[in-house]
Amino acid sequence: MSTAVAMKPAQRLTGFMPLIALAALVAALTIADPDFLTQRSLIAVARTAAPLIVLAAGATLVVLCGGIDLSIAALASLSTVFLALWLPNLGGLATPAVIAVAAAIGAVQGVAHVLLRIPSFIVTLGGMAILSAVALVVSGAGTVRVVDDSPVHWLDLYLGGYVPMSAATALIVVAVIAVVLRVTPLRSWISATGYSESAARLAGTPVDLVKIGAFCVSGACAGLAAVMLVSRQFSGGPTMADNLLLPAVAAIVVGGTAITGGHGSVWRSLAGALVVTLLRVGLPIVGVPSAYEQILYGAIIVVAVALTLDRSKVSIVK
Amino acid sequence: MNALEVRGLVKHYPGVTALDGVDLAVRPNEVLGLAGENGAGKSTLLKALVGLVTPDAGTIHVRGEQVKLRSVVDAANHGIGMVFQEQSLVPNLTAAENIVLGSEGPAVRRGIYRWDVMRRLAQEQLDKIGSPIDPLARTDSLSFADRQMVEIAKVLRIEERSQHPPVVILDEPTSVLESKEIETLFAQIRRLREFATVIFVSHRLDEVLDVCDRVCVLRGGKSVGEVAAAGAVPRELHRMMIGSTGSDDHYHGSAATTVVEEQPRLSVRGLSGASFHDISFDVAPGEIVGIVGVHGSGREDVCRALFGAEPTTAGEIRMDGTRIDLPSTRAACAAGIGYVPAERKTEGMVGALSVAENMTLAKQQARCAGPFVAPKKQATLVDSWIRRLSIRTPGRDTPIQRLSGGNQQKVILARWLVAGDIRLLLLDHPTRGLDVGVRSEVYRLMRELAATGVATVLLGDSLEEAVGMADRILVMNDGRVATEVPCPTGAKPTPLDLVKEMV
Amino acid sequence: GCSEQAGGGNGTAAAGEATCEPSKVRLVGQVRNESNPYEASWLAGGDEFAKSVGLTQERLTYDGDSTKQQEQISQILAGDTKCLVMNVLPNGDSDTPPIVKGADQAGAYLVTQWNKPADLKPADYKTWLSHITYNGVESGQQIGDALATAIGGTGGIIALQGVLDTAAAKDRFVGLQNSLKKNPGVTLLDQQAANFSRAEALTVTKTLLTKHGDHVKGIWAANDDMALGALEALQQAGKAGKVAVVGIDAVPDAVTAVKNGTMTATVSSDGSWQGGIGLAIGFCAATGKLKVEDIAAANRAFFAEQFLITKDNAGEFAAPKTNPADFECGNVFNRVAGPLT
Amino acid sequence: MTSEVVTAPRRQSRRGAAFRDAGPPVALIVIFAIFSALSPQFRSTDNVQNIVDAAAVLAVVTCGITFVLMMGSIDLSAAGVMGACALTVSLLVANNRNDNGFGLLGIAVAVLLGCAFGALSGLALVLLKVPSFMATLGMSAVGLGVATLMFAGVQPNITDTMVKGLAIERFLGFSYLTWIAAVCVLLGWLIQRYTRLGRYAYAIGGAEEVLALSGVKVKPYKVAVFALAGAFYGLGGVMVTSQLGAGLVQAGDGYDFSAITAAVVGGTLLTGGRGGIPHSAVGVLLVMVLTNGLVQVGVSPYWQGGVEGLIVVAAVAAAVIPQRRRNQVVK
Ligand SMILES: Nc1ncnc2c1ncn2[C@@H]1O[C@H](COP(=O)(O)OP(=O)(O)OP(=O)(O)O)[C@@H](O)[C@H]1O
Ligand SMILES: Nc1ncnc2c1ncn2[C@@H]1O[C@H](COP(=O)(O)OP(=O)(O)OP(=O)(O)O)[C@@H](O)[C@H]1O
Ligand SMILES: O[C@@H]1[C@H](O)[C@H](O)CO[C@H]1O
Ligand SMILES: [Mg+2]
Ligand SMILES: [Mg+2]
Repeated sequence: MSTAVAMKPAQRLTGFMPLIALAALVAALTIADPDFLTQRSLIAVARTAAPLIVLAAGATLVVLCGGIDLSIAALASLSTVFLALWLPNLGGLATPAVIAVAAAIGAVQGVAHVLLRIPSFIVTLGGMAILSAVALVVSGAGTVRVVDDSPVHWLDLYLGGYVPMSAATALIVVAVIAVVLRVTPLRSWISATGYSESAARLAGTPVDLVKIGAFCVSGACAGLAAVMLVSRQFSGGPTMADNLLLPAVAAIVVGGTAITGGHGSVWRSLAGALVVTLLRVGLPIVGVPSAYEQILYGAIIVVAVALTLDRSKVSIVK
Repeated sequence: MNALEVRGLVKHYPGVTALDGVDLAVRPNEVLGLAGENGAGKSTLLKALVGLVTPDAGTIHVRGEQVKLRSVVDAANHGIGMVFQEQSLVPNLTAAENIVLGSEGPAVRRGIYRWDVMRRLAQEQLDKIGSPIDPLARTDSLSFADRQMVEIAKVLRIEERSQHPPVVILDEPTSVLESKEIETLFAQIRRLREFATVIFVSHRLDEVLDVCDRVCVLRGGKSVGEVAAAGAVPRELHRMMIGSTGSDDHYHGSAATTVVEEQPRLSVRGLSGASFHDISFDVAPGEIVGIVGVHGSGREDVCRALFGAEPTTAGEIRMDGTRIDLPSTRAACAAGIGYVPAERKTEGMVGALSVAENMTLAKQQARCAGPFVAPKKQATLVDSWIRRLSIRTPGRDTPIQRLSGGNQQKVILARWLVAGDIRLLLLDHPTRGLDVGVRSEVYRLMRELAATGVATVLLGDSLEEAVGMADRILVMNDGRVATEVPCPTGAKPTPLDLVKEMV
Repeated sequence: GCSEQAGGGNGTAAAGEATCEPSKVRLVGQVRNESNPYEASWLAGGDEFAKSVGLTQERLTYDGDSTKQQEQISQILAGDTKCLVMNVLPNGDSDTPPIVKGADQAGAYLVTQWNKPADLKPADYKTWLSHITYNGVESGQQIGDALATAIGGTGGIIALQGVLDTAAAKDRFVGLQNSLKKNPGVTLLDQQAANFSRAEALTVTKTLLTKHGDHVKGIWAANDDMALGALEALQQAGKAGKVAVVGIDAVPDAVTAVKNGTMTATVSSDGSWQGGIGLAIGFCAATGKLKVEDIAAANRAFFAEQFLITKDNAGEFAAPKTNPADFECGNVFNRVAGPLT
Repeated sequence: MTSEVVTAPRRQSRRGAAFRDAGPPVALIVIFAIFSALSPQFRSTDNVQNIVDAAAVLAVVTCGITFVLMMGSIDLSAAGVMGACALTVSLLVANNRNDNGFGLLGIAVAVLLGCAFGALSGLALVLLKVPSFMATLGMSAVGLGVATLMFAGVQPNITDTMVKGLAIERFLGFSYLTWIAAVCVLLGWLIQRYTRLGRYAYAIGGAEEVLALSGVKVKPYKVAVFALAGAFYGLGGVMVTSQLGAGLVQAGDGYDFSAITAAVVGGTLLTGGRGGIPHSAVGVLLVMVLTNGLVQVGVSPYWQGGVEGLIVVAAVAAAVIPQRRRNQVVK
């Protein structure tokens, strides 16, 4: 929890590495194109990053427990369909309903993982396929338009004219998760599970519940990300969020959370999500040609992880 | 000429001086014992001898020649090899591969395995120690003792490498062995002595005196003396180790609780699982019941079943007369049961978490106000237990992996005590790897807990320990309780009595 | 308080009104990727137009990733939008509304192609100049009919569908169904999605060929990439030339195949024209040579001319190149085949 | 104290050892039997041949990924590496874009390029200590970028008859590509069983730290394993190019996750140290039987992916039943 007491300066620095990487990236993009560092541009980045931040924050919990959730993007896509279908009838209630359903779906995967003893990688890979199929069928394999988006419109507004509501919401989600972890025993339980599941279990930690809970929150976050996407897109679609999976995982790892579990935080994922978003939108905007953009993206992500990962916490890197 | 000699070896770690000018001479074909408290510097010294630790000052001489050892390979080329404290075999390889690992020689030609050659090479090593195991057996299919034989065979492979009689280092090889296996190991060591030099570390001083020719004692990173094993007694060694005389009453028998006949705290009837059958016994409040048996007798699994960590197929468990169900460790925890596993590093502690977090992991309520962690309450609680158990740690926020084994064990014991609601404690090898001093402290703690009415099930680290601590002993054999032996202070059975029932 | 729009920007001040210096116009072309021939030719067409007016096109690609497309658009719109012209291929129908809304608020000139929801109309917006697409129902039917003729009016066929949730895939399949009604002798043995992908079409076709054996007389593919994959499958099954294949898009390899007779028909979708024309319309509007209110209602959302390509006329389509005359402000609506229905 | 000590290593189920490798083959037989019962076309010789032919590329890619998984690492670079190698080979053998005609040499270069990509992933892992998950994901993006550069807007179609022939010509009823895959599986198995590289890969998955204590330098072996995997992906890219008759940037789309699925379904553990090429071969067949069978029995295209996902999860669940333990760690 607060290992800060004995922290050496070098260790403290690794905690800030994700932020340093972020700043370096903004600087590099600004040098490449001075127009990039405008207020409007940064506001746009914040708004753009919101769904990714929420997705990554939720999945971070699963990663901290030592697992991985590959279903988040498919679940978010399915949730956009549900939301679009339900908005006409449920109105404002559609949002909590979708988040609740997504949370339940996440929890079901968690239960399958825990009870069937199948690696989370496989459960959620299967889950991804199943959820995609359901989304395709439920939506009739097409976009579901939202004619009256007023119940989710608030997410598309700007607080004080500057702060995108979606970004503010994402920030609140991250803060809430972080604070809850900080002030309750959950943090200990989650890291114990991630670092050493058997030791955690033999200390009476409710390992199974903790894992199911993590999947549940991850699902809920996918649901919320879906709400953000619908508010931005005025529709739901069966593949709408599918492409956010790898960026979300990249965000978590770039933030410095150990993919093997235990070490990391949602704050790190927030920084990671911003780095990934900047790379996704920044590189093409400053004029990097498509092919080189991919090459740079790959290379920068690898270097960013090399910078942010706190190696003193993980002895063997797989 | 000495087989190995160390002069003025110094090793500093941030904040600790692990070695403070150690001198040591090892004569050819002797078995040299190394004794000292936890943290005295034994492992560090030995690691320096196999090139895993680079000393800050001092010199190492092999057969009279000063050498610099940069790596395990380097040391092996000089004929020095080590059996590590935690077993270091690759479980999914064959025994033969493990034996030749890193020095395959003719067994691998241009990257291609020649299994027949490998088998032969491995067999040669196994023959040296007369081990009958199949070199091509997968290592994880071997028994613990057999695996240790493989480790020794592996170390002996350096003989071919260096063309000199090997120096074999054994760091606490017995801490995880059963008495029967220890006998076999000692027979091997005596056999090794014919052609090799052995350095042997153990916290069981009687053992050290039994197998060694000479014992050197380390304290605070310095050599503080040596004794010839013949005729020496453990008390003498102990005194040298800690600088004063230890208590006569190692097991604190005088503090043993007199068990009054009343409703049993724990009552087990007909409990069966995958590796044990029809187990029935009672433990009264304040009673310490020891379970003894060889590896595979099923006692570990019984212990785990009582903690909800192993499924049962039949039988019932009652706590203070109430029948309880243990579908999970959480349920056991809530029922006031605590468990200290034998594998401290992998199952006992969460290395990267702090002392405080490890100590409060099981009983979160002890550091919380409502659902929230109360930092002040936690600090007070943890610090008070650090003081009560004299846990040596820089602070409560230090990651537990930086503590010595004994102190780690105290933290894990404290884990079950912080909430004060513990009714039954299951201790699986609670003193494994602890020095005599710390062990004695653990025994005292067990007595204190018993005095407050905590029932204890003890799987002792040795038969002596079980006999010394227990009020009653169950002997398990092949998954069943073979017999029950009363074990009151003053009328203890001899270990030999028990062994007869065990096999 | 909350607001609809981020502050500190240039807003809609000059939307649709100002006439920009030709040299100040910013041209943006956005497609999925540069790794498929059709979309690569689109960007090349855009480059050619840009060059003809002394500008360069900013090329954006989003890997068929809807979210990435939106992210890029919002970033572009967060920059200088005064004389911004965008020629966009929305990933799917659902991606068009937010792009339109963003461009409208920022006052950027926008031309979209292929995908939009039916009830969203450029005519309701000031700077969304036009939406261009090809009549998928028509092309699906045309190649269906060509296939029916090729197999002599009777026999079984299999259909390879595109990405199931795109308008292009659905419309084209509706066209096939219309064709089947017209040709009662033709039966649809099976239909599978191969996602507009050559590789997926290859495996799916192989499986369907073993499933239906010699009953398969023809293969209807919703685009040429899949048709080319099906051709490979036929070759590997030793059935090359025995089964008729049709597709849509007129990618060079397909046109060649039609010319050689290995493929029966395809339909022209002129990528390089699409890449140039969107920018041209926007450029003309931005520089004031084309007044938005002067654009005929029928031209605000139209089907572009397309041709069925068979062995007879394949030669004319063999080497597609852009014709600068197409992009002159007076000619930009020359290829209108009819209003969107 | 004279009698034999009855010893059983703690918490290690002997029962499990016998069962655990049997799960996937049994699942394969069961699923095959079910589809055969449901569809006569499915069990036709033609279709069985078709399944085996269709499995060729996946088998080669899975061979590569298996070595990486055996070490306990993961590799997501297949898609990018295959794309880059597909473009490379299509531009080196006779094609419509240039006058090259290097034939076999072109194939060799493509395989070497795959090897180089793999080595880069490995180097990022051992030198920069970037987890393989991320290092290979990054490498995949780089591969796709390189492929897109080579694509340059015009589809390279191959005219080299030898390369095209690999997918078309048959020997004993199976396409040459299938025979290539069979050779790869055999080769992979030999590497796993009889070479230091293969055994060390296995050992690294079992207990990496022990290798270091035994004086083995693991880093070069890790890099070599990734390079070996890359070579298999490179060959996979060549095979896809031969099948499609053209070099596609998307040549490797989806192979990364299908290969991992196949390996895991076959019984290779994601945590390393168990499984291997024979397991993976069974896994590949299982996956291919499933995809083919679902089409043959006429499951709606909408549902196919979902049903496949469900069956994969069920198969893995069934396979782990014999080894299930209360306190087992599953990540
Ligand atoms: N890598 C290290 N970093 C920091 N301190 C270390 C390290 N290794 C050992 N020490 C310290 O050096 C001292 C000697 O440790 P060492 O392991 O040699 O003791 P030991 O005699 O083997 O103890 P035990 O009986 O518990 O095995 C201890 O205080 C320990 O904390
Ligand atoms: N990173 C570290 N920083 C400080 N001390 C460390 C660190 N790692 C290990 N140590 C110290 O190293 C010592 C030796 O480690 P080793 O693995 O030999 O355990 P040990 O002391 O022999 O344990 P045991 O008491 O169980 O025998 C430990 O006592 C511990 O205090
Ligand atoms: O590239 C695709 C397909 O080829 C299809 O023609 C639909 O339009 C484009 O989006
Ligand atoms: Mg030690
Ligand atoms: Mg020790």
